[in-house]
Amino acid sequence: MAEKKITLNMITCRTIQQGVGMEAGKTSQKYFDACTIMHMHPEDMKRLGVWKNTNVKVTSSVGSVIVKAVETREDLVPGLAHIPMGPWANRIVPAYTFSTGEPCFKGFPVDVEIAANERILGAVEVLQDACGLIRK
Amino acid sequence: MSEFIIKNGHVFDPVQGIKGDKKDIAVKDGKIIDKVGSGAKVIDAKDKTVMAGALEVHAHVAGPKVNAGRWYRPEDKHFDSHKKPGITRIEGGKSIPTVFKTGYEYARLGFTFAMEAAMPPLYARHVHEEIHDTPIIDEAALPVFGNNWFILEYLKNHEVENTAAYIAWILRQTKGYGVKCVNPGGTEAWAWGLNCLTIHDPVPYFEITPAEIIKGLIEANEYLGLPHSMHLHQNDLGNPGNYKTTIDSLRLAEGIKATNNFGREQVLHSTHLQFHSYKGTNWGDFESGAKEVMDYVNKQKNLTIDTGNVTLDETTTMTADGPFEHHLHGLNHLKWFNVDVELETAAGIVPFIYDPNNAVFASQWAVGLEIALYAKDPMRCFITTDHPNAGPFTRYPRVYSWLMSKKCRDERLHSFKKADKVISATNLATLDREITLYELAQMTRAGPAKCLGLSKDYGGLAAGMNADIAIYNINPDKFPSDGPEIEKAFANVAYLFKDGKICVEGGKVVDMGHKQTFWVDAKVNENKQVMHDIREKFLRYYSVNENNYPVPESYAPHQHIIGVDATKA
Amino acid sequence: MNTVTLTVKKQPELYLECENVNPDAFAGKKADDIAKLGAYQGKEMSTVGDYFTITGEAGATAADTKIIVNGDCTKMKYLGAKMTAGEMIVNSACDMYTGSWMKGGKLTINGDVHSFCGLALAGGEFTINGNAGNYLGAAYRGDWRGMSGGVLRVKGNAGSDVASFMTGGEMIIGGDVDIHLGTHMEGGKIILKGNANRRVGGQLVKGEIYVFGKINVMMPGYKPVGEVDLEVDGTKATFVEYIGDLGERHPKRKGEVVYGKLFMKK
Amino acid sequence: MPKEVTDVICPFCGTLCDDLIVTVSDDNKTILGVKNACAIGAEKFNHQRQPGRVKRPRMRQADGSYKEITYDEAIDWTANMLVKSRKTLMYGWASTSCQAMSIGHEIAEKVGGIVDNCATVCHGSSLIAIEDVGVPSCTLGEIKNRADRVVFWGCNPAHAHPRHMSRYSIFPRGFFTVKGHKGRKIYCVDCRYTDTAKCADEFIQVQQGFDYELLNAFRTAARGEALPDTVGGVPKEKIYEIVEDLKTARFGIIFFGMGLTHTMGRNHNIDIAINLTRDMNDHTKFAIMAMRGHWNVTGSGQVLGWQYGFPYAVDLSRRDQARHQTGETTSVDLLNRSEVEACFYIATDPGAHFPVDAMISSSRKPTVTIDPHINCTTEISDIHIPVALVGVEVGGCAYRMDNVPIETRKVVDPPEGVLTDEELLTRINHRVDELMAKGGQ
Repeated sequence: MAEKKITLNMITCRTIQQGVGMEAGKTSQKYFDACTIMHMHPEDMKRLGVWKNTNVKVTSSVGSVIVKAVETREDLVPGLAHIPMGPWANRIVPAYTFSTGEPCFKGFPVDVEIAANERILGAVEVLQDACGLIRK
Repeated sequence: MSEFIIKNGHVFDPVQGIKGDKKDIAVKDGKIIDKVGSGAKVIDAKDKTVMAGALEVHAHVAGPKVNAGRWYRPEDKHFDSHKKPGITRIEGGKSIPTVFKTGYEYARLGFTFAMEAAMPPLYARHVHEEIHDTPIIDEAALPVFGNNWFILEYLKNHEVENTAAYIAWILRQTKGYGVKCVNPGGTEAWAWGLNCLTIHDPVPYFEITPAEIIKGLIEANEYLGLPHSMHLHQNDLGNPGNYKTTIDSLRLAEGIKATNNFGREQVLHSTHLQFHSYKGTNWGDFESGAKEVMDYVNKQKNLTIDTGNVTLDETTTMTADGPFEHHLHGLNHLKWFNVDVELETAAGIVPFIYDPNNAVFASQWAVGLEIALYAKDPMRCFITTDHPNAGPFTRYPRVYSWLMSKKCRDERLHSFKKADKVISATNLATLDREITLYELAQMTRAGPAKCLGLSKDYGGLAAGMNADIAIYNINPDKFPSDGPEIEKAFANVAYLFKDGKICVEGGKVVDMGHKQTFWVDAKVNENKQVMHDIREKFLRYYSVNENNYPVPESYAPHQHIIGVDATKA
Repeated sequence: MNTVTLTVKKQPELYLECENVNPDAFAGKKADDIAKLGAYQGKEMSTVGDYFTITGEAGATAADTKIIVNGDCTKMKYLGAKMTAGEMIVNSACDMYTGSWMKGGKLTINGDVHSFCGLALAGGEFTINGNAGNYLGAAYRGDWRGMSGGVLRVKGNAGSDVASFMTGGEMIIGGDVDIHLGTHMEGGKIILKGNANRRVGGQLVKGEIYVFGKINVMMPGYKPVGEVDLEVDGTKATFVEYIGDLGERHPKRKGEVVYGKLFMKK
Repeated sequence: MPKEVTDVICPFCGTLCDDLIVTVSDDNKTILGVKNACAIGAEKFNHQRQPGRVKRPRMRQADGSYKEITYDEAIDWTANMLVKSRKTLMYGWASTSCQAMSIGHEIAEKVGGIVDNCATVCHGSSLIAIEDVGVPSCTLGEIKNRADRVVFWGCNPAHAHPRHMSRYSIFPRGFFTVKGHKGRKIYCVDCRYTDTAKCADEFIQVQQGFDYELLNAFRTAARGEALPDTVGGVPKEKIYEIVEDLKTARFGIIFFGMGLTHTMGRNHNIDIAINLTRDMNDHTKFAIMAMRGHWNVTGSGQVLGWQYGFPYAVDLSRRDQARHQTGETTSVDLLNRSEVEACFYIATDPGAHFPVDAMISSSRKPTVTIDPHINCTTEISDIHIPVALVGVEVGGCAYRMDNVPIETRKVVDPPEGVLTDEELLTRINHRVDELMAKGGQ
């Protein structure tokens, strides 16, 4: 029986696809495709009852973001999740730095739930939305 | 350009043999001339001392290790970063000043030239970026050769001509000034965690000894006829008993004559000799070896030296002698920085506190002063602090006060916590000599200029020479006997002329001058072997391409290129 | 002892650098002169008088001067920093560098303090009747000389990196700490009444840490060597004694290795 | 006739490959092809020629849209913002030349800026650690020529520095390493089985966030002391075995990355890794190196170093002194605490790489962003000023991850009328002078 919501330990890292996408342009499809995904362990996907390439809502102590759940290529242990660095990942990265200048990019708890029908925002959109710059 | 006449000053100029006589100095278009017109601006130097601008022969002021020493020591400037009123930038750093502070402080002390003592060729672009940003003073840099693979391979077979051709190529690529050699062989051994502590220890794999490297580099230097001689930081620095290795190394220069068109007479400059003049077998029975070493130096006319005076401060040691810094870190456990540079050299950094309460450090202080006081020919012995190793260069005025006043140095000596131990381990208490202003001009102006092959234009006040002039608030007829007063007088010049322009007035920087980068362009016969070896090494072993190795022209917008023709028929 | 009372009359828009609010800067000054001392917000230079109402006057020396600060000081940095003598009481929370580089005297904060407070404390008594942030009593960046003397007491919790590079003195924390307590310590004594998250005494060369509560994850470089009955800050109890950090260098004394010590209350 | 430019430096990552060959059109306007580059580097050169590039400054309007303005207008607006603000965050610099940085610092010193670079969210932790305990390191060529033990700890060059392994660390044959890969033993320590781990001889999976404990265990094992049964999920037998093998190295190297700098403990993870390296030097020769990200983030640290003595987070806001305190004068902390009044971003994209709360704070302040392309930050700024791509359309000095400086090459002309960073900053500097002479602050 799948759980409605699972808690995972989140790390955000560079990937080569993210790097290529970044150089192709922050508004490019390549960048969008590379960064709007969350790598999960198959066991965690099973636990949540989510199929590959399904949108999920990821919530941390600072906010939520919609990304697409994918099965990891670079193996994770169960309980660990990974979103490539970018404005989507940073939508949920806690800004607390322990007075070192470095926010909590790696190793913070997130809740994950299925959000199959929710739209993934664009790179600029996700930031403008958070900053209240989108006129609704 | 404006004209100046410096009137009524007491002039000290070893070039013309003037020993404090009142003499007017005329300046026009950046040069010293015999006479100026009536419209010349008059600088009143009454009751003041007039000397040429001083030349720093050995200091670590620009480049990768200097900068690492800066940024990895935020605590060195946390309370020591200030902007003075006027046109200057923020000045930071006690033991390793920023580039801005370096330029201003040298100028305020009366210096117009500084030699960066160790430039790793691979990092030459970095060295020149810093030189570019250092205001006022002219600078040059010595690339290091003593552990370079090309040199080790050529000198193993005693190929002096190839060595010379390679040196000429490096000088052009790096805009370098001459041949520096640091812990020959020992730094290459350090790449495997080893060292060469005598001049006969073989270098791992390369089957050559430090002695062969030293001698070969002296010969190659004279083959090229460079303005400066081979500049040596010897093996076994800083260890008790090293004075024997020091004299052994100096002996390698015996019988070699200087060959050059620059008026240079020495074939070997041995740097920071203080660190190399220790007797004893450990820090417990450590004694000064300054007398033995200086007795030898005084006899050998083809040698010059600089002192490396310990200033008894908290400072930052840094040297291309990688294994030494590792050793030092093992002693004081302070943060250790090391970088090994492919095919060329290495460098290490460790903060260091020369605590006057410690008998060893107080004795090192004494050894440095002894070196200068034993020197019979002040034209061959130059005052340095091996900045920042034995102390920051900003302490020169204090070093001068110890050398120029017996009272002053004795006060310091007798107030050490372990004065008895220091007095018995060294000879300083027995020395009465006081360095005169004329001798100081020899040790800081005329001497270094001659040693660097710059005596035609620098280090003196004769007509035709460059108008680099320092005027101090010192009346030689009433020379202060009090240490702090001597210090104060040397710390801030009344005026500093650089290239005939007033850059410092009343201790205040008023003009950034026309800063130049000096380098030596030596022409040699086409050497296919060396060019082939260079191409091969870049293809196979370097991590940068040969075409990205040279220092671009834009890094040294104001170049003073000294040409040398070493082509042979 | 003369008393100067400062009352906040205006809040800074950014953060105010109050490096001139301490007994040493006030010594020998009347209210008018104190009002003229500099206070900074970025490049804007204003004065202490622009932000505080000042009553009373200072003693001739720092030792004869007592300062009481009332009002909200949450956005004020450097209060009591570098003081060498005298007394200062702040009845508010304070920002960074409160009591840093303090050499003597008595500083009491009746509220919370932010990070970098009590840096390199060398002497005196520094009491925080609230919680403290990160890097409490630690060394300034790059320095190997952290807190070297004096007594630093926190009533509540403290953050991470507390007492890094401590070489002497005593620190007492009433509540809990986050990660990295006493890292690189080379002397001195830390008493922690509450719990520590993780990484207590990492890379510790010398010194003593007493923990009354729990440590979430013990450093692998610590080894239990027995139990001792001790009286620590007025509490008698049995403690398990550990030596460490066994991964770090340690000095020798008369041929014996001197380890750092960690005492965990049973 | 198209022509080939050789020995081109790749302005992407800290590996700073200098062997690219770029084919350009005969009018010097278009890049036709790139050889030797990795996928990311190639994309950077290729992106230059894409249509739709912004060629003039843009200003945000009340309705959220952007309107084209002249360079003069943008420069004037920027200079006014800088002169007026009491404390300005001047962040970025990692993708521009050292020459441009120098001008930027001059401006910062005049207007009271805080100069911070991308290390602040990248290897800032490493810089703190080096400030605390130093670092024994070497140039990349040393690794190629000598290293026989290579440890990748919390870094993934297969993704972040794609040519690192082939140029320097795993595969190349060097002077004393004639067998190349076969002569080296490669370890990878990570919480994920990364693509780099797949190239390693041995993978050690550490529990996320337990690097400090594991490194402590390595040091403890190296001194022959006892260990708990497992540390960070690694059995003690394995720890002893690896430590003994590392001691037998002729020349060992540890490379580390964001896996250490971003994880719990941050600088301490690097600090203790450096101390392990130092310990190893009691047995053999060992070095350690940060896998620096941006191609010239190292350069920014160097220039700040020689001008002010601090590698990043340099607070010049008082104008009469330089200060540095990570945790206070670092960008994210300044934004979190709203300690600045204006933001000036150059050659970086904090909008994509800072946590959102910091950017929300930023978006409420006057902001200027200088970047060749539209990015996340430009779209929340008041002004976006486009510039030439450094390393592609203009040269300039850059520092590799091992601090080796390399002058980058210009391969094509920038779009007509587009200024370089140096030109733009020089003009802002002049405008600041004019405003201050007129009695600005």
